[in-house]
Amino acid sequence: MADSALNLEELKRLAPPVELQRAPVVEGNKGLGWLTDKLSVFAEGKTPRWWWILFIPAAFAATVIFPTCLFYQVFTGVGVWGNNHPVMWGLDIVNFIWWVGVAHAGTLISALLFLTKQHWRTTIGRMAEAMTVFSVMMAGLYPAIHVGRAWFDWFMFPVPNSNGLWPQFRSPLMWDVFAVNTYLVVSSLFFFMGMIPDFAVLRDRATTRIRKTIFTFLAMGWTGSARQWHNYEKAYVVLCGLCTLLVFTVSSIVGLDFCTAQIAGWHATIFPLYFVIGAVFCGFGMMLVILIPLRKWCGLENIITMSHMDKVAKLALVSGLIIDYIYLMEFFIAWYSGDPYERWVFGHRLFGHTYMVLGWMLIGINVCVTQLLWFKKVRSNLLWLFIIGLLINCGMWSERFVIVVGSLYQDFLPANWGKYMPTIWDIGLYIGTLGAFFMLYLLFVKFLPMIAISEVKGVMPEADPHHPLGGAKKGDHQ
Amino acid sequence: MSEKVYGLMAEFDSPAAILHAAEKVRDAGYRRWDAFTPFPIHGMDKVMKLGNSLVGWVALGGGVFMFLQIAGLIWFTNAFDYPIIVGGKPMFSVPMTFVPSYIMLIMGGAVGALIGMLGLNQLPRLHHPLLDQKRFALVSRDKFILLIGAQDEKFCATETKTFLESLGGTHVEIVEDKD
Amino acid sequence: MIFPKWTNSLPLVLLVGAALAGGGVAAGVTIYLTPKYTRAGYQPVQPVPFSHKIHAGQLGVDCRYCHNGVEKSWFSNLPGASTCMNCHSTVLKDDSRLAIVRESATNNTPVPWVQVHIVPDYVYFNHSVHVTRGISCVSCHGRVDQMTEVREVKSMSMSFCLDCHRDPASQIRPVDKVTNLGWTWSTNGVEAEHLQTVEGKKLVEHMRVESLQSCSACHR
Amino acid sequence: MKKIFNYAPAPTTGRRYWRSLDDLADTAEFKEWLHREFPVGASQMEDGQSRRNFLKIMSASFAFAGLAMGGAGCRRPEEKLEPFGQQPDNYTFGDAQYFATAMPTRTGAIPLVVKSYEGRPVKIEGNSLYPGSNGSTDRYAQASILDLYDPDRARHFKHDGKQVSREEALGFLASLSEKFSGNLGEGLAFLAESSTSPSRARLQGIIANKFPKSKWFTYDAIDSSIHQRAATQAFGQPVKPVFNFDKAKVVLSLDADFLGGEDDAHNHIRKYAASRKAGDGMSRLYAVESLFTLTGAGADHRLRVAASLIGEIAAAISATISHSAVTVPAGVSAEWIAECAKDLMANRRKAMVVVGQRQPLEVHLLAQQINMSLGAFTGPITLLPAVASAAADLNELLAGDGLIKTWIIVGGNPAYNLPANFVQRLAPSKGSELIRLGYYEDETSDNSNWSASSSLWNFPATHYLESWGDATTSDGILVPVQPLTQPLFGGLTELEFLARLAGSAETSAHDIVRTTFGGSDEAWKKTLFSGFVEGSAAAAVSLPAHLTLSMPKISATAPSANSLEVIFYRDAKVDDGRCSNNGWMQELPDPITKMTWDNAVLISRKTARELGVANGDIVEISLNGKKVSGPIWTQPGMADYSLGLALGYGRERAGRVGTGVGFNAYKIFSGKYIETGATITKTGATYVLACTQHHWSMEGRPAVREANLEEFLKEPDFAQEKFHGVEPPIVQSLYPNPLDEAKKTALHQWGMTVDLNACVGCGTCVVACQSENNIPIVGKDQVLRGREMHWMRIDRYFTSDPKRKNNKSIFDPRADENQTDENQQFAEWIDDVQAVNQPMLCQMCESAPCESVCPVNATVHDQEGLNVMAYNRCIGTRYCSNNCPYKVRRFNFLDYNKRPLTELKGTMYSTTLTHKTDGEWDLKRWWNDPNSGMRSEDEWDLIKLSKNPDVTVRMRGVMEKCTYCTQRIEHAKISQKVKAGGTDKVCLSEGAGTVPKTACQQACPAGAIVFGDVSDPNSSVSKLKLLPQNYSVLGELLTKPRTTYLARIRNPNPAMPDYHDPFSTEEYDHASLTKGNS
Repeated sequence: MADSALNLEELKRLAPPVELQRAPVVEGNKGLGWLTDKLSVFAEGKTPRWWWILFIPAAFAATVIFPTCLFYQVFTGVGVWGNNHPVMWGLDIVNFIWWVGVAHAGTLISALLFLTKQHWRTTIGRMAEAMTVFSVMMAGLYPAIHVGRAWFDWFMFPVPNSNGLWPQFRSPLMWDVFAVNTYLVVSSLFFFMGMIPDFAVLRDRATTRIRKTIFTFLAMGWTGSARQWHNYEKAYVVLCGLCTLLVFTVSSIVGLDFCTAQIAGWHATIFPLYFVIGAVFCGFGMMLVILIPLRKWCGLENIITMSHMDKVAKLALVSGLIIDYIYLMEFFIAWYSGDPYERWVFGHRLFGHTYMVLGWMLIGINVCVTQLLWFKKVRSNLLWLFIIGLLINCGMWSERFVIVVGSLYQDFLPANWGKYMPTIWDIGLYIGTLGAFFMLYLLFVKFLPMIAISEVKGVMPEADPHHPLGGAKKGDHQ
Repeated sequence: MSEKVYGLMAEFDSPAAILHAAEKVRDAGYRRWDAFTPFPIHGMDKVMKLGNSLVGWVALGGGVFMFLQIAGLIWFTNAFDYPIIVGGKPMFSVPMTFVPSYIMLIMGGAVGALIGMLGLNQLPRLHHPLLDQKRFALVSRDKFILLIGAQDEKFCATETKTFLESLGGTHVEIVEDKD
Repeated sequence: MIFPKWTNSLPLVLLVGAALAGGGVAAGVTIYLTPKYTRAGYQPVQPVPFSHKIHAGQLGVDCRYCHNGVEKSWFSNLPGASTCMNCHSTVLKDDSRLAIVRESATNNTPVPWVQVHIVPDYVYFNHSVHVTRGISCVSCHGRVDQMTEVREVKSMSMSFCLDCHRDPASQIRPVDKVTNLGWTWSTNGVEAEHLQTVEGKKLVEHMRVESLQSCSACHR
Repeated sequence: MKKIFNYAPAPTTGRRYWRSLDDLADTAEFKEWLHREFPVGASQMEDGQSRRNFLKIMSASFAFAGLAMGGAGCRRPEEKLEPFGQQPDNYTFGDAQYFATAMPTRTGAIPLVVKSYEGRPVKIEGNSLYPGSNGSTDRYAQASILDLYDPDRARHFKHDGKQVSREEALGFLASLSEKFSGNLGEGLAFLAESSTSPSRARLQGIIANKFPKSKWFTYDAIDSSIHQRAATQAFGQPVKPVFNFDKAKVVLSLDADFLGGEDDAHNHIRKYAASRKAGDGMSRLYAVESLFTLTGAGADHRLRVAASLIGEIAAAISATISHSAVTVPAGVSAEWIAECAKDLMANRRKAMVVVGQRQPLEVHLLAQQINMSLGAFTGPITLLPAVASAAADLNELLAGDGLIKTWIIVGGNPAYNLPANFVQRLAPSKGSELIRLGYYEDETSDNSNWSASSSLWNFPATHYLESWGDATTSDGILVPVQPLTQPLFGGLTELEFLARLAGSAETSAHDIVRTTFGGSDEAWKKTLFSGFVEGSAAAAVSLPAHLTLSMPKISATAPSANSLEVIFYRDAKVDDGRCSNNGWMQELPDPITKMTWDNAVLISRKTARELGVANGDIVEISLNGKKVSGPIWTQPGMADYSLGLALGYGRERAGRVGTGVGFNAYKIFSGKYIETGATITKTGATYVLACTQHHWSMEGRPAVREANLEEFLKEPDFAQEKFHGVEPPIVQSLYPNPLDEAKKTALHQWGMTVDLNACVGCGTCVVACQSENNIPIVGKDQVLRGREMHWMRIDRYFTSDPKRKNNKSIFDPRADENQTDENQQFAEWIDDVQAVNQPMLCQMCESAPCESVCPVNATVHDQEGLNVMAYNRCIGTRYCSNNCPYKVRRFNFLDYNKRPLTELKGTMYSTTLTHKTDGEWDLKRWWNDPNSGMRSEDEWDLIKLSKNPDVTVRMRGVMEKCTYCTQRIEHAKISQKVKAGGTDKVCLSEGAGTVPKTACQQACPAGAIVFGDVSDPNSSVSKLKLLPQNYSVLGELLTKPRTTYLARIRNPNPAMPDYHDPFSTEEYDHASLTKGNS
């Protein structure tokens, strides 16, 4: 935009007073062309060293540790893990819920905030969606392989067979099968559809034949015609709506796994909400962990602004406060119900000597550390935010541990009570999934448009035909 | 040559410019024309009189279909084909049916939306005459292009070109449809 | 241009192709990978060319003459060679085809018959409760009395069992007609079918046939 | 159209079971056995022989039902059906056969009926035809079938470790006999275990005649004959007492664990349970003991006193009864003694005192006197004539001149369990010989345990299920021991061995027994059929009015921290070590400690604190200069300054299962079971013990409900919900239960009651269940991880006075209840505890929480109310177990049926990916044959033989649980339907005796478990469920369990100083008060 300086003058006259202005999504009043170059440069440029430093260990975990732990477990038995009687579910399900949780913030950012027209989401939406897709992959893996006979997983799908047998739909696990698969499919579709116009950008910028071929193929012939945009926008709205439903549904269903069970500590109607909010909270933690370094290393400070970080932090705070309320309610209901089993379980979450460390970690992080986000100083300090993000992930992990293991290890009959300690194979598999997640994420960062180019352009002031920067003249209203 | 002409394209610099140009093209009575933009331009669908997109209906259809499909499947498998006493619970009931049916409604809707979008946009389409145009690549960057199709009744290579130039379009070019 | 024009029809072609291929695979699996196909028709070569057609069909030897444990045990036993020798010590006594049987009877070395009908080990099928309660051999084994060499005619899959357990009236017959493989309620096919339903229902009621579909009936 | 499938011929490398057994035992002995196994014309052999042979009829897959759960269907190997050449008469393949036999014990025998398939014994049950018996057994009998299939049992005749042929070995016996008949047995001695076999006594007589200079010693590490010796000494004639607890109103047990560790316990339990019917006339049990035993757990009053002081207690009781001066040991309540004695006296002729077999003879003699004055010998105690022991006193050996050069060791394992000073006398000088008949190649068959120059012969012994023999039960009835199978490895029976040594012409065990029994063939057949000789019971001995015995002097010193008392006791699992290699026994939780795979130094909390030791600390015990090290285990309710050491562990050569389990207490054992003067020192090392129940307290939860008799008589329905607070709200279910619909047409509805008042917690049911249902053992490491597989467990809770607990609030981190299970041992409440037992098995809930969470319909209900489990459908999500409030489901975390036995103790989990068996890669072996285990052939084949073909063997990754023995139910139903033929008489009825018994019910000596048709109002289970004390555990969860419990009634004496409500009730009330339950 050659005449942007001119328009800028005009803009300043027309603009509302400073205190009423929204923070710009992209700082520095850059033009569309600059934006395109800036946003594509990472996918097209030379691979920086930090990428390799992160990628090699992640790839090692994903390709060596992960399959080793996986095959050893599948060929030997679930017994290689620490699961036992009565704690039949251990790290396998803890990590499953944790990964599902991580996924949720991504969908929330990209879908719910779209519906509520939060323009700032455009710059981080794609990164959040990628986080969703990859973490749902990791999450979906756990239920499939945690079973005793993974090769019979197909029993859980309504496949006609010569036994005349069908799955049993009263089981929340069946609902899980549907929910997790749906989540994976829908979030992948959403992720992919959002990238179609950006594939077109990369196609048009491609300089080598191979890139050209690949991106032509991926862009599927996208031209950016008004008719395409018309249908595309509609589909996008529909998908956003559905994804928003998923945010509330998938974790609810995971919560149903627990609240339909009899076990004290699980059997609570608050669980669906609890899991949704917990998931979102955990996901915002993960967002902070991912955004802060990427923003710095990829030089995206103008695009992912401090205002973005501030908003993510605020959302984390809000969801954290809801979580705190739920903790309070849980303990209150346990006391108020008068049910001795409930009281036992909740008393032992904090005071039972076996797992009280995790119980206090949960309180310390999810309740106390979260309160730091009230302070603007904290929210504007990236190091603090990064650490809080990491801590939130640990806190939510311990919450899942406390819920799953903490309710199982001391249930109704004291004779059954036991203890659970994960083995190296449990932990190895977790490290493997973390590795796989980060490996996929780094590949995404390297090869795909990690910021939704056309979406960001769409929320630039220049994109509004009625805005001076968009070419509108004074008093030019349609 | 005329058989091979796909249309005429003109380049504009700002959303407002192409929006105004589009209005004029529409007013001039052209019917087979389109605007190519890096992002959706607010008001363009009104200008083009596109009405409501059918994608929503396709998505709804997909969702409802999946919902009924799964509810029916659950009834068939658990209550009709092999009813087994499980946990003292009924063979078929709303609580056990709703959740999977509902989640599959979302799946159906999402798949419907994507398929609807692709179908209505006639994608994937790997070969397109515009993609051969050097300057068309700028659409995905920061240019706005308006194209009047050769098959339009009012299309005339020279007149239309002038018309487009009169609208402020630069780089008015003929798009050829090559194999 | 990287993709020529014809590639525009590629998605459709691929879509249709995938649909056809998917349907083909599904159909193939349904037809060729189910026990109806993989099991039914199995006809191994036996060490002794024993013909059920001659013995059970033409000579009319009752099934239970040889398979004498069928009414007492879950297992329908194969007769010892000594049972064969009851007749074959006089009939065809020097026939070379019977050499193995004779050797078995004298040396007590077993005849290595190849098993034709087999259910998995976790299925506890019980012959006695079926044959003493009006389910004929023919229901599972087919017209063995017309087979020169025994082959498996039914799939013996779980849904095969369930078909009958859901509707025992379609198979049940008077208890004394169990080993009469060719028996029907009437010589007229249509009428026989009708009578099977009507009379079968009566028999099921009269005998309090449970015909369980619960897991514990077969899996322990 | 004819389709011929060209399946590959039977693979030459693949295994067919019988082939492999041949290969395995490609030895002369085995071949000989094969020859004897299948002689021409087997069916003409004498009655009872041919049918009991293994039948070479079918290949593996049919014999081992269900081993191939995973791979079945993918590949179809060609199966061969190999029928008989000669069709045997009266035999139907696939039909179980039952034979009566008996398992000899030290002082009697347990009459048994053994179920056998195709000549393969698979399950042991008690003989209910036997007079007075309820068809029960003890846990040792239930487990003994596994010994038969023990891959480590002695298989070969050996001389100095080298294999010799059977002929050579038998020839040696003959030469020995010849040699000693020359010198009248000079230098020849026998060392045998005690036996009640008349045939052996007869042979012993023949030997004594033939070799008059030979010596015959009897040795048992656990000596149960003291009751007979005491009675014989007291009455001056050979008599043995029979304790009829059913006829006693008041029983005082002085260190007598008659419900647990004493011989014949299963008979005691049966009789005791009969006297404990809730209501008037219920008997009362006082127990004075140092260890916490099952008897103490069942007692109404329990006094914990060091074992060495129990003589003084006996003296005090005796003095009270005879109104002489009473001295009570320090720290013992005089009132307790006085009231107890008063109660005994008030019930003359209905009261008795029982003294434990570990107590010295003086205490026994004293008890004879007390019993005499209580009139017990004309009441609950019967005296039967006994055979005076013909054995020499073992102490002669110590004083002997060491001239004995040839030792014949019949059974036993002296190198392991004979005190060291005796062993030295056995290990003879140069040129001596040891000839040993043993079931295992154990410590005794190890040359290194004997002097280097001696020559050691090993003869493999037979299992009693392979032997002809006989025995006399504790009631004095003669029972035959008949074999179920030919000896698997061609061993010798005891009788055969002795007969050959005696040079007797009659060497067949069958003939020897036949001669002993005499009588007509008709009578013999009847005896074999019924399993006992009718009318052979001896008449009770008539008594002198007074004992001529002078009051023995009792003197004892109280143990202290510097001079601890050591109690050597018979282990509830491995006995004296004879069951060491029996995996079921090793894994059976000890009834009181719930410990598996180990023994420990049992110690009281106070003593542990004073000595500064805690659970798992390895301590060195020094006693009379001898030392042994073992881990500490704090036992609630244990007497102070006592150390309890279980014998039978620390085996060095037991086999793959038993070697190296626990520590060997025999190292400091000198023949006396109670010794004072021990000290312990901490070694600093620690050790992990594997218990199946980590938490001791019931935490005030109403799982076990108890009341004193008075309260029960006042409020018979005390166990109902209204007295236990958590009354389920009356809710109308939103939907009808489809089971209610099914009930209208179903033939039966199965249910069960467990009478907690009868159950003593002996654990017989657990082993019976394991045997019936092919439950694998998992090993110590897996037990530590809480993965034991028992479908039925016995929950044992210690309850205590809540006032002694520091349990103010759950939010108080110092409260006892917030502590970890490791810290229970330091809590003071464990000093004086009551124990309650609760058998816990699948409750068969009508609204089963497990079912609705299974995604694949693997666990569902059948129309008869059974919660069934289809293993092959199970994918192993384990959700069902999580949702089971009773946690009765068991998951196959690893392939327990296929793991090598060597992995039982370690933390190594071999995987088929890397493991090799017999030099071949396991993945390849599995590919060739999905039934292959990761075990070497010799153990694999025998382990497969031990499985019950009626029950599927589960692979890894599937859930399993109690099925109410659905295989027995189905078998009964099918039999009834077959009988019904074309009629509608298909229902089972208790009246007609067609309702099956579950394995646990069948084995329970107390008759605590009753199973039956709850839809039949006349069935005993229906009647029991109408009793007021019937309740459901966790009934408030509305699971509607089909298994219900009859509350336990205690009968304490209100006059006693320690009279109080049952602690569990007090704990419950306390918990309700402090936590505001409404």
